[in-house]
Amino acid sequence: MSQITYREAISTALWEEMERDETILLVGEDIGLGGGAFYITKGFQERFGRGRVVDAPLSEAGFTGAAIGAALNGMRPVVEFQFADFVTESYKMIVDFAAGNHYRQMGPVPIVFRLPAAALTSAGPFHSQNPEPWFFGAPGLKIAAPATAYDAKGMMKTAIRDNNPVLFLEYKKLYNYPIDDLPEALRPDVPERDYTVSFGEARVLREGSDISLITFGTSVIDALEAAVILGAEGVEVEVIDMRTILPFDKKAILDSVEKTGKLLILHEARLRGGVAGEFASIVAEEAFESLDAPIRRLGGLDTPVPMSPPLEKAYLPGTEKVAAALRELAAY
Amino acid sequence: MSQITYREAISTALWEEMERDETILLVGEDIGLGGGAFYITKGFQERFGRGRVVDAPLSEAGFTGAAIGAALNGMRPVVEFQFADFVTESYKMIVDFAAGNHYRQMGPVPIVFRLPAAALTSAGPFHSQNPEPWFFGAPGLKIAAPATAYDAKGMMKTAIRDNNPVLFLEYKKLYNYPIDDLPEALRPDVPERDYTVSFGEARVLREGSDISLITFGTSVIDALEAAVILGAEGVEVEVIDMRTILPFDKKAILDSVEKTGKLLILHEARLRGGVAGEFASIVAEEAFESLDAPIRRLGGLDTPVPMSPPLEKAYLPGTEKVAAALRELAAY
Amino acid sequence: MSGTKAETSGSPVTREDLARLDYFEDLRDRYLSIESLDARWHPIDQADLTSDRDTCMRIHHLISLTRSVEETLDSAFRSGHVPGTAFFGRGNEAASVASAACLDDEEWLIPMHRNCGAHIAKGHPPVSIMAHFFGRAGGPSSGRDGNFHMGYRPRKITQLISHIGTMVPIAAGVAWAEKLRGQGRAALTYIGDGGTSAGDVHEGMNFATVQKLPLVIIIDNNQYAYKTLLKEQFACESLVLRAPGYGMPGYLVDGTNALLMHKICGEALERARAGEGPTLIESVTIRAVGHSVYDKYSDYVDMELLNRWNEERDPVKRLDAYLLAGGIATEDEIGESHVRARKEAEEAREEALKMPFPDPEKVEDDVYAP
Amino acid sequence: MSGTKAETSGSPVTREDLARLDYFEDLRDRYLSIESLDARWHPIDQADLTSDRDTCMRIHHLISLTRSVEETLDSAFRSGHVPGTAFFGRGNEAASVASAACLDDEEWLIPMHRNCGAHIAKGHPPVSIMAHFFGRAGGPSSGRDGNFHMGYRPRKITQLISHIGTMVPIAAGVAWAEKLRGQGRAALTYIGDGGTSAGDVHEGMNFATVQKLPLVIIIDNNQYAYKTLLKEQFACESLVLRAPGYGMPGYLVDGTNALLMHKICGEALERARAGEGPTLIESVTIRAVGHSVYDKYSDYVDMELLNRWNEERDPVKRLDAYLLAGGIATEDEIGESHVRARKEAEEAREEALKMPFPDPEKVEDDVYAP
Ligand SMILES: Cc1ncc(C[n+]2csc(CCOP(=O)(O)OP(=O)(O)O)c2C)c(N)n1
Ligand SMILES: Cc1ncc(C[n+]2csc(CCOP(=O)(O)OP(=O)(O)O)c2C)c(N)n1
Ligand SMILES: [Mg+2]
Ligand SMILES: [Mg+2]
Repeated sequence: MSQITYREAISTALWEEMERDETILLVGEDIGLGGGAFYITKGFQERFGRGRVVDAPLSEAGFTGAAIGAALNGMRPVVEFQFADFVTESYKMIVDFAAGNHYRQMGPVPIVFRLPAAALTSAGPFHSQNPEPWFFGAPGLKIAAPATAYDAKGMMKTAIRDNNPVLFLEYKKLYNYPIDDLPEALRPDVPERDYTVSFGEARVLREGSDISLITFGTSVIDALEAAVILGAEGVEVEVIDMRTILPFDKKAILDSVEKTGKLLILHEARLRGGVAGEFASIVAEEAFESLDAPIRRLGGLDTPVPMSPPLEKAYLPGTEKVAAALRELAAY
Repeated sequence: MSQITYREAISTALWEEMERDETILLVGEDIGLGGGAFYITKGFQERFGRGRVVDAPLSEAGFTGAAIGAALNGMRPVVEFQFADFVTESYKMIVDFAAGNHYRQMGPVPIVFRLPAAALTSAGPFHSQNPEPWFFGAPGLKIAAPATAYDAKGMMKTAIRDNNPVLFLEYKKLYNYPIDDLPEALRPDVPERDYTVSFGEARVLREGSDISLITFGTSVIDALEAAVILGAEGVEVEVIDMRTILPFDKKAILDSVEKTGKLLILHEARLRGGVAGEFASIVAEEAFESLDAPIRRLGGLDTPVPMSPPLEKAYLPGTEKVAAALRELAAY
Repeated sequence: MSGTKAETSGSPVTREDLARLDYFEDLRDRYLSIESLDARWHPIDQADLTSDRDTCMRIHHLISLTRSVEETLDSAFRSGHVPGTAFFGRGNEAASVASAACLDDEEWLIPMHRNCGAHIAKGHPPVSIMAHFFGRAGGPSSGRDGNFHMGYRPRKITQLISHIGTMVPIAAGVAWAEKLRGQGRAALTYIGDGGTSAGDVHEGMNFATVQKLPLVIIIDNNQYAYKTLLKEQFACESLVLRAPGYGMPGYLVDGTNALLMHKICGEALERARAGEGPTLIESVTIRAVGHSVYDKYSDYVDMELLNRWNEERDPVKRLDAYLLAGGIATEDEIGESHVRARKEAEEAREEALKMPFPDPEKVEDDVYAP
Repeated sequence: MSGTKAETSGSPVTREDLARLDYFEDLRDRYLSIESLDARWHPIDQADLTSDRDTCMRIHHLISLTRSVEETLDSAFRSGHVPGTAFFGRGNEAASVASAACLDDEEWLIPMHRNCGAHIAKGHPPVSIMAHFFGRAGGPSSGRDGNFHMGYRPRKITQLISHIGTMVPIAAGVAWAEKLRGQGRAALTYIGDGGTSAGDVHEGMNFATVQKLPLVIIIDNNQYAYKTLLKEQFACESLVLRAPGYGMPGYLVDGTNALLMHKICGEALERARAGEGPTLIESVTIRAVGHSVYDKYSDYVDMELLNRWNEERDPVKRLDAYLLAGGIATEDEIGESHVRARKEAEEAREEALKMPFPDPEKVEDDVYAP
């Protein structure tokens, strides 16, 4: 058992899996000699060779396609996008080719797309995006969104061993987040042994009976902070980390809403077209009678992610906005 | 005044606009000599020349980018995708470049992306998709989705004159739909004169007091048919055609729900990640107290669009499924 | 062979080889009298094309079968048995068959939307092809896809997606896996003249050459991309001129000449298997039919030129004539090969038409792999 | 001039020109002693580089200003004034400045992320550049974007998006509009050695050549794409070998030689304005700093080679020496040009730092154009 960073957790999972199974390949920009933009694969090429750890030319569609081709031919590639934003270059490869291949009876496509996602600090419109809305409607994909080092390691292993294409969201902000600064609920010990975390199982980070706060990714930090604030005000907020976005744990949402009767859904991505819309709709359809208040959603503003610090702060759904929304719900 | 097809309406609007404004350019595959896959631009190259009507190489990102560059430099290009499905090739060009340019203070990008969309008949997974979910979350875009020849002509003119990038969904199924087979509400006369249809204004196709049925695109036909069936059963369904998806007419939705208390949202696109989620969430948030029943949504199945006729039929949300959902709502 | 191994080997063109470059100057006007060029862009000596009877007859039968299968599909379409649309490769049967026939059973084929011949040469049974076009449960995608969106896993044939260009990177990836496995196997793919404009093709060719993958890429230059003419598609004199930009050898081949393609593609695959990396082959043919069964192609096709091609360069007729002239087969043997092909295609059609349509109850199955 | 107009003209390479192709064989090992080649890949005669004093001094000042602006930005970053990250073009100032300086005021520049020199040569005021990097309301995007995601409409400079490759098609479109307008104006863009692998670059170059657009494309080959080496990026001997694949002339230019770039790019723009279509210029330099201010580049950069480049090929030093040796300017005049540049950069920094940050109340404005 140990406390390691989110970045180390991902790196460790990749390393252990590559040791275990030689069909696992890595491809991406600058991942070989340089170890990748975030140093996740530092030292991998020396260990596993230039055949299995490929420094790709600057061509996301090309190397995504190559990874898919390798997957068709018996390999289990892990594709690193330097930033999640660039996954749009490979859209058709992922959605039309990889995701649909099994449905078309052409065999499984075991492949992991690593997507360093979401805002860091003033990274601007092209290095801050949350990619899940782009892929959420695509049948055949899975989307993992770990928020802790424990989940990151266990879910990476699950992703690699899964026989379907998995988008693996990695939160840049969490890579090197000082462990001691994390809320307690976000630093479960990370076993040194091999373990996996199942997809589709949400985790209750904090129990509460007044309001359900459904979230994932970077927003779990804001959610927990806001829940503490509301707790001090006498409102018990239940905070749930979805952990996987596809498949998602519908039951966890419905169960919690049944208990609390009030729902706030929170994510960093913009609301319009975001996955909160789906979660909210399901509740409006399947837990309608349990609802004691209008469903609330909170996300990024309806603008590109702006760069300058005051704008970026205004854009993001931070703790204060979460607390304000919770207060409104509590008062309803 | 005359009755023309949806295809003729689009063709006429393009022609008239090109006559009016010589900065309007067309670019796309096979649109010159060949007049395009659906013959929308037949004869245009002869009239307007090879400079303004460009038969592009098979390279969607390239010619979309070129169109954006031309728009930055004073032109108003209209880009034809041969099928809406291929717009994924140009994703970053549209979402990251064109949509954000004005926000970044780099000037307007007046450009229209023509997207022949949705199922025709056994066109299979790659020629049947509804692209609006891919773009719905992108700030800076507009999305038009005309369902009648009247709207198609008037909205194309609006799109061309708009200073923002507009995704213009054209429903292949409607291009040559026999006018006499269309429900009355879908064949308003098309004026020969110049006129425009404003974005963001829904249209009530049929009034009703029992259930609100919100829809757009090809689904308006199913909606109207189902409303007739339900009418015969004594249930008055209000059918609303959204007409534009971005901006969308929130007031029309809320007003109708306030009146009926029950809501079905219908579109051909798959539900998960579809725009119905957004509409439903808004109602659950802003018209919660008006709701007398759970919100219902209906859309395509959560699979790729299958080719073989029995599968495709099962996939699509046809009249029977709509009627069934309405009946359930009525009985609630 | 056009000469020594070195002459056609994988090293990129240099010096005097390239002095022949002006050959290409108005190549497009001269396709009808095309001269095939080797990796150093010397005319290929055709004296040594194979006259091995078994090889010749096998290729002959596969080409004839391809033509029959497509003709049968076309008539089935006209009878309403093909939902959606259909594309045909008439005109490129020789290039498709003779290239894919060079693959071993264990090697992968990554075909495009006109490579019916490649499917057939690689062993995709005509009945499976028909069932696919007919949308039947017994087709390789159980009716979930149609037309040439078709693969066949038992014979290591991938299915393409519609987005043209995507398959070159996919092919590179298939070859990457082969290289890692180290069993000396290569892969073969195709791309149209229109497809060469797609960015993915560039990315895929670049990936394949940088990684020195065992891959052969054939450009099916059939002079049309749907309704778009070559001059609207690229501005270079010939698409083989792209090869040096990736550091790979490029060949220009008369794609109506089956045995020539068999030789050139076979050599390229041998180099690939030996670890010498990819080869680009431009195969010049003509699309002898419309883009799809719905296409009114006389709108934009030079029909006179097309007729001349069909007269002078029909790949089936050319192979018939070659076998006869070379004394490799008699008129009877050739005729018999054709008859057998037509019968095989007809039987496949009948069998496929007996297959049931897929069960709509199962429409939601298999979205995820277990 | 290296010879007659014909010799450097727009027609694609042919015959004996290409016989020189083996020159490229191990070019990458020989970049330090690079020989610049014209469109027919003959060494460019450099005897006729301009010695017009005004031109020389203008370019000198712009190059020096570029260096000063970047150095000032770098120190501002270290002092915490630059939110996010910053990229610098140190090493390519000559190529950036001398190419963009060939544009007329009314012509468009489509720069990439290391073309600070091009911005400056095209008239983007240093204070605006600083304000942009500092995230201030007075910057050209009002703080909505930062780093080299920067354009400047008053001087017809586009802003790039991060997705590398996209700007070549955009540039083609800008040139398309110019062609339609028919006023004899051209456009200029850049792409990195890494960027050449992107499919968009292929699609953009193809579109530009098919449509014969007035566009000059400079490949900024600075030998690194972030941490990726050239041999992992492409397998051809030189990126100019891509030019014939599009039917456009390709030049190889020592990008540390300002006046040579000025001549070659100027001629290419003249051809473009005259309707002769695009030109591809590979400019070889070195990235003299890390990929970004955060990059630990000694991890993967050959520091010894880098030091030699900085000694022998620093573009600022080279121009100083050239002006001095040619008697075009005195040591004092050169020194004064540098001093003025540093002062201008310093003043810009001070002015920009006084500007306010954007108002968060306005964060939602301007998503749509009126
Ligand atoms: C990305 C993309 N854009 C457009 C199309 C529509 N389309 C299908 S086939 C075709 C022409 C292809 O031409 P070519 O590559 O020369 O192949 P050919 O059909 O001539 O064999 C086009 C434009 C497509 N399938 N994919
Ligand atoms: C599509 C895309 N993929 C990845 C990146 C991340 N990235 C930014 S710069 C860069 C290297 C670019 O190298 P090159 O084109 O040679 O330009 P240089 O930085 O050397 O000037 C990379 C990989 C990007 N911006 N866009
Ligand atoms: Mg073709
Ligand atoms: Mg570089």
